[in-house]
Amino acid sequence: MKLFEFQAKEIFEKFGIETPKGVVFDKPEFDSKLDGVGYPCVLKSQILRGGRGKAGLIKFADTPAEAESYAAELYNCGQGVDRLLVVEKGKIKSEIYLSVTLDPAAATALVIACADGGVEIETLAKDSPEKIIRERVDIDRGILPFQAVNIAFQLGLEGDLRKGVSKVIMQLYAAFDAYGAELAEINPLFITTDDKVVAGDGKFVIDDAVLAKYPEYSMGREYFESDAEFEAAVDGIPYLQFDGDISLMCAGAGLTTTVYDLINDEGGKVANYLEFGGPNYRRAKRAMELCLKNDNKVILIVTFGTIARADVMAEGIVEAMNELKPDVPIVTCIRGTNEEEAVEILKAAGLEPLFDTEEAVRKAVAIAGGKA
Amino acid sequence: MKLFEFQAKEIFEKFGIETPKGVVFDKPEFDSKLDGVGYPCVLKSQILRGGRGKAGLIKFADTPAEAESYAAELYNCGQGVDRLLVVEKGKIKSEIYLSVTLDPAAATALVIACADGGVEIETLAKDSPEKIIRERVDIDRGILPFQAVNIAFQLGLEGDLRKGVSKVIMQLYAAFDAYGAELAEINPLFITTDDKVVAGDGKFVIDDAVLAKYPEYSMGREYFESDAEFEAAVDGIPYLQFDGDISLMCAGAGLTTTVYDLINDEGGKVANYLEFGGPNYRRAKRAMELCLKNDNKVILIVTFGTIARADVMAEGIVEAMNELKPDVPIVTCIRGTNEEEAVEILKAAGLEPLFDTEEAVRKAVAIAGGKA
Amino acid sequence: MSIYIEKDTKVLIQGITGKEGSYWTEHMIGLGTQVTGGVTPGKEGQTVHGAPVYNTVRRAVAEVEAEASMLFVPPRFTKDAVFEALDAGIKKIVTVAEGIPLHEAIQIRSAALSEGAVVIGGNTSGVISPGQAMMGFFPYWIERVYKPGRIGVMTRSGSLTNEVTAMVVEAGFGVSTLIGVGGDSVPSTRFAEMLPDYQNDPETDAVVVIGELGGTMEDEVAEAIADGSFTKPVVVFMGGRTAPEGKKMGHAGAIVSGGSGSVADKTKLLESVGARVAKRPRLVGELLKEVLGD
Amino acid sequence: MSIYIEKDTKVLIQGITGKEGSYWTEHMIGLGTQVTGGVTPGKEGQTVHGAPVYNTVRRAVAEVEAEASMLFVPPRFTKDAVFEALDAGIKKIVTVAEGIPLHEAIQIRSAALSEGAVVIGGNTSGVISPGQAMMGFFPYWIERVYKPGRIGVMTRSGSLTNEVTAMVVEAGFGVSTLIGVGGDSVPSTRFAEMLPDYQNDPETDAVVVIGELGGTMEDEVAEAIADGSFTKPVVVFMGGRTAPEGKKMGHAGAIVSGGSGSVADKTKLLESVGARVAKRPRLVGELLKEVLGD
Repeated sequence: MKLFEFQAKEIFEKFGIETPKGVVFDKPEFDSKLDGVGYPCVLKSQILRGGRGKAGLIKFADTPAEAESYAAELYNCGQGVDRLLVVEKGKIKSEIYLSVTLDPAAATALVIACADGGVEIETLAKDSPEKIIRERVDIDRGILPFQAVNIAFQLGLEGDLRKGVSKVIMQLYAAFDAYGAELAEINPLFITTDDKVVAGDGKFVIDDAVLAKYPEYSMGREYFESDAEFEAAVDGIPYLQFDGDISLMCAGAGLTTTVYDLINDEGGKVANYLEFGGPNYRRAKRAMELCLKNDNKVILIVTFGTIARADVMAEGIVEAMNELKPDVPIVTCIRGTNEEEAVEILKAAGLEPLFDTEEAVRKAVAIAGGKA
Repeated sequence: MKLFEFQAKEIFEKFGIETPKGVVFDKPEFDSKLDGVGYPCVLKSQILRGGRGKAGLIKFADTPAEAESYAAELYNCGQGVDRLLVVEKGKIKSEIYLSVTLDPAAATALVIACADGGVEIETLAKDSPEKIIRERVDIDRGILPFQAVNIAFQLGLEGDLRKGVSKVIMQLYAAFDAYGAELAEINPLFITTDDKVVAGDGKFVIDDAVLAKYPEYSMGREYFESDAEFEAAVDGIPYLQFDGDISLMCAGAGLTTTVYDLINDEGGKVANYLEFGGPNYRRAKRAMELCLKNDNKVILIVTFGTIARADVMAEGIVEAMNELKPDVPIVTCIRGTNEEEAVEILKAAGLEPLFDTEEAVRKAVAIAGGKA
Repeated sequence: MSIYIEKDTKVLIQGITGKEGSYWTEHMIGLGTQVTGGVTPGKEGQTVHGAPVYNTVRRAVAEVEAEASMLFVPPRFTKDAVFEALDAGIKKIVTVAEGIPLHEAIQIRSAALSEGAVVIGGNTSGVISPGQAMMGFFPYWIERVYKPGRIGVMTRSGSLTNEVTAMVVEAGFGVSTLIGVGGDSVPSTRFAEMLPDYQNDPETDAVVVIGELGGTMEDEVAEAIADGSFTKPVVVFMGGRTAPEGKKMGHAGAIVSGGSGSVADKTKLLESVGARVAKRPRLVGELLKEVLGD
Repeated sequence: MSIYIEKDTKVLIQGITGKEGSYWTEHMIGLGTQVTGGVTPGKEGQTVHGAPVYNTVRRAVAEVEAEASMLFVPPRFTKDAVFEALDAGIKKIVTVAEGIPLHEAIQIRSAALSEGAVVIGGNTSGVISPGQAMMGFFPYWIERVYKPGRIGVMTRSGSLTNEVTAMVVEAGFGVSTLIGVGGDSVPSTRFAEMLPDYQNDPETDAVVVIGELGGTMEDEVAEAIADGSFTKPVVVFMGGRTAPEGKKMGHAGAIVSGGSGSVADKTKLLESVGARVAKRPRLVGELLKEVLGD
């Protein structure tokens, strides 16, 4: 689970990393006294998408009036800004990129740093890969001080700054380690004109597999871009929203992305992806319900299950159709364990079960395009 | 630093290990209401020596009157009992030995367990070494649950008891690890008649090298057997008290034990050992002061220093003699860096410096025996 | 022949008395797998489908032969179970659990690497040498997928594997050994690390890799081809060719990619070293015919 | 010749700009030691007695040759400094610090073992090959102790080493290499682990072991003699023969002993395999004369 900036910064503070003085407001609240933060200030929309700056979701205000005006503008920009973090605008000398993540190939933790902070790491990796510093950390042993010192020297730092940044590296690693995090990122890490080292922005991704240990980050609507995605997540059903008109109920991430590709190849567009395999193969009704929340023209069901039995899935689909009475056609391509029984069940319910994925895709695209 | 039983149990509780309900009294306080502990109870003298049971320093009381009487007896037994831990007397089915320590050869932590608890591990190791279970633990990785499960099965436990003891093993290891301890021992670990797993006694030794991290265990007189040992420890001077009449100011633990052996070989007896080498080689006056607290007949100084310069030590000794005016003779055998200068300094002060350890020992023994 | 597991491989089942463990033990034996024993703490003395149950892996290996261990253990106990097997000297371990905590997955892979063990998973159906033996849950009775033959298959997926393998079979081939390295973002063993075994297996003619967007596992396969350590034909299919940027589609993918992780870039790299990349599952069979001269 | 360090060994000094580091660097060079560089963070560009200083060990090994590193680093920074040296590929490390936290000492030894490095210390004066080179602080100018010769010396002590070695020299011998494994309860390298080097050194005729009560390091020497892996004469001296039970005399000793750890038991064991045990330091020289036929 990706945390909001203000939550990431709370964790940083807990581990001793300095962050700019700030105050959080929930829509529609705003008080230009800023709880003493002072002016000039920065209004930062607390949403989970990247690229907030470019999207105009971060505003600089010199006066209370300006701040009031920006706050209103952000709350009402239509991009789901329900919370603002307002921070003091420090005097910045330079910006550093710093993160800790995992290296699956090397089987280590990995500290990544770059003296050119403030831009996304993907951009850095593309434009100036030679500037990126990588330090592998044995995950049982943890980071050792000399590793942080090496990074700081490679960043070109000296004296107190070298010590300050080394310390932040150790602290960031400690936070990453303590939470079993997927990613702990400070970008930018500010070096202020008075040589303080301050986390200007923060990204913190907690591994979903350990999330239950942190009830303070319980799943809320605010973490999702749409109601359907939130509802699906609450039900434990992987779900992604797109803007096409073909709803997918597929089994397995690999098969789903493949069907997604095939639909695009045929000129179709996907409305949503929904995982109907794994532990969810008995939940056809709930899955179909979620698909029907979309403004779609067809539901395409493609599976090739092993444990997820084809006959059980087919029964579930028929039951769901009887209860939900969908007003869009349903195309099925259900294979795997007990597939013969599945075919009988679907046929008995009046469906025309297909057996070939490409054929099923073509049919769904044709229906969506009004050609079938 | 070896902690008192009640302190060890506080740590156990902190890590989730159950201990018998208890109350601590400081001499001369005692209240037979026992803060609700109830009767029958056990009065346990809080001293650091082993073998308290045999020494009569643990008493069982069935009534408040009995408890009052035992408390007075223990406070006044002349063995320095200044504190009592009074605990409920549980109904015990069996007793287990359990400890975590380090294995210097294997470079691991080591869990030791034995189904026959309640006796000292040294005795167990001698009498029934085949009953001792050893499980090595990678210190970076920490103990894994399967290791605790293996130990519990080897202890012959089943069902809930197996689970309960496995859990205590994990918890004891966690305490050992968190404190960087030298030893964490529960002996006996009670299995009660209602199948609870309870730490009946506790020993916890914190590595002196990390003691500064735990100000709650600051060095007090109570941790030492004599005033001189306490004073020396406060000054950072290794010191041991014996009951002979030759005080030793030696440099280095190895040389000191050697001189100790040579004195015994010659029929002499050591009053105290005091480390005059290493960081203390400039502290002759303080060292001599501590030696003079003993009822000794001679002070024997043997060194063979490298960094600890012989001339500096000699100067310190002469200065100390001038200031303290000891009323016992001093025998010196000071060698090493700048030994020639040292000889001159000692001679100028009227001493007869020796150069051979065995000769020096013989002289000191002769003086102590009234033969020189 | 086959790699990793064959009909004589002696397999232990950790978590054998559980519902899943017991069910799939029966099927593993049904295919011909030599299940010599099982482990469930507290259940020593029982038997499951003829296999004796022990309290610990140490106890099991003291009593029966076992060179491999199959784990039917929930994700949060997987690390412990893997280390227990490693501790007992077992070098082949398959774990099907989905959702092993990432930091623990790193610890598992790190330990496996340093002890020279090959841990397969998590989040996989396991490993199967059709017609011989399996560790995992494959409905091996579905002939049009699990047909014995001379094509090695490696995959990160479940259903997609069936989809693709069915095409391999439809094209007239069969499978020597199918290895599901698992869909988690930190698989314990990576595609390229299994290539030497396929290279040395005289009964594997070519390898099909079912990859995905993200990560660098397919790039590593390209490296092994490029440096000449793997010389048999390779056919690759990857889903996610048209995936929109920024959406986390498919599995978590690698968290840190060396390259861009896009299917387009991977395709370019793989084709540059001579591997064939199929745009659609059906084409996998066609390309196999081409490279093997039908 | 000699073991561990000789006149051509290239040595780095970690903590070279400190008071102790700088002082003993001068003396190390004075004896002939090849000090190729030093490390102190933030002091890169300086030189100390001619040795260039670098910010990190990685920087140093990139610029100068170094196969060994001498640490003048306080105990609580020792673990980090040792790992920094290991990380840079250095396999010989001497650390003099006294009071390294025990758990960190275990981590140091564990890492050294797994990386095939030999870390000497802590709480030692170091290693010296008299007349050639040293890593540590030995007043090598005291001729009656640090005389070159053909006797290897291993010790846990400081002053006692001088006492005993003086007797070796007085008896007409000299020292090939003296290794202070250190007086801490978890020495990074144990007596027996240095024996193969002494065995292979054509210029070492016999080894003197200066042991103590507690622990099992002397027992391990006995084992190496018993199993035939060490065949040169061994003379042992141990302090603490008459130490009273229950008092922690001498060094911390081993925390877990396999045997009783008493000098009497060790003596019995050592003599049973043919080692000679001297009751007093003076007798070490006499026994050497006996075993080497004078």
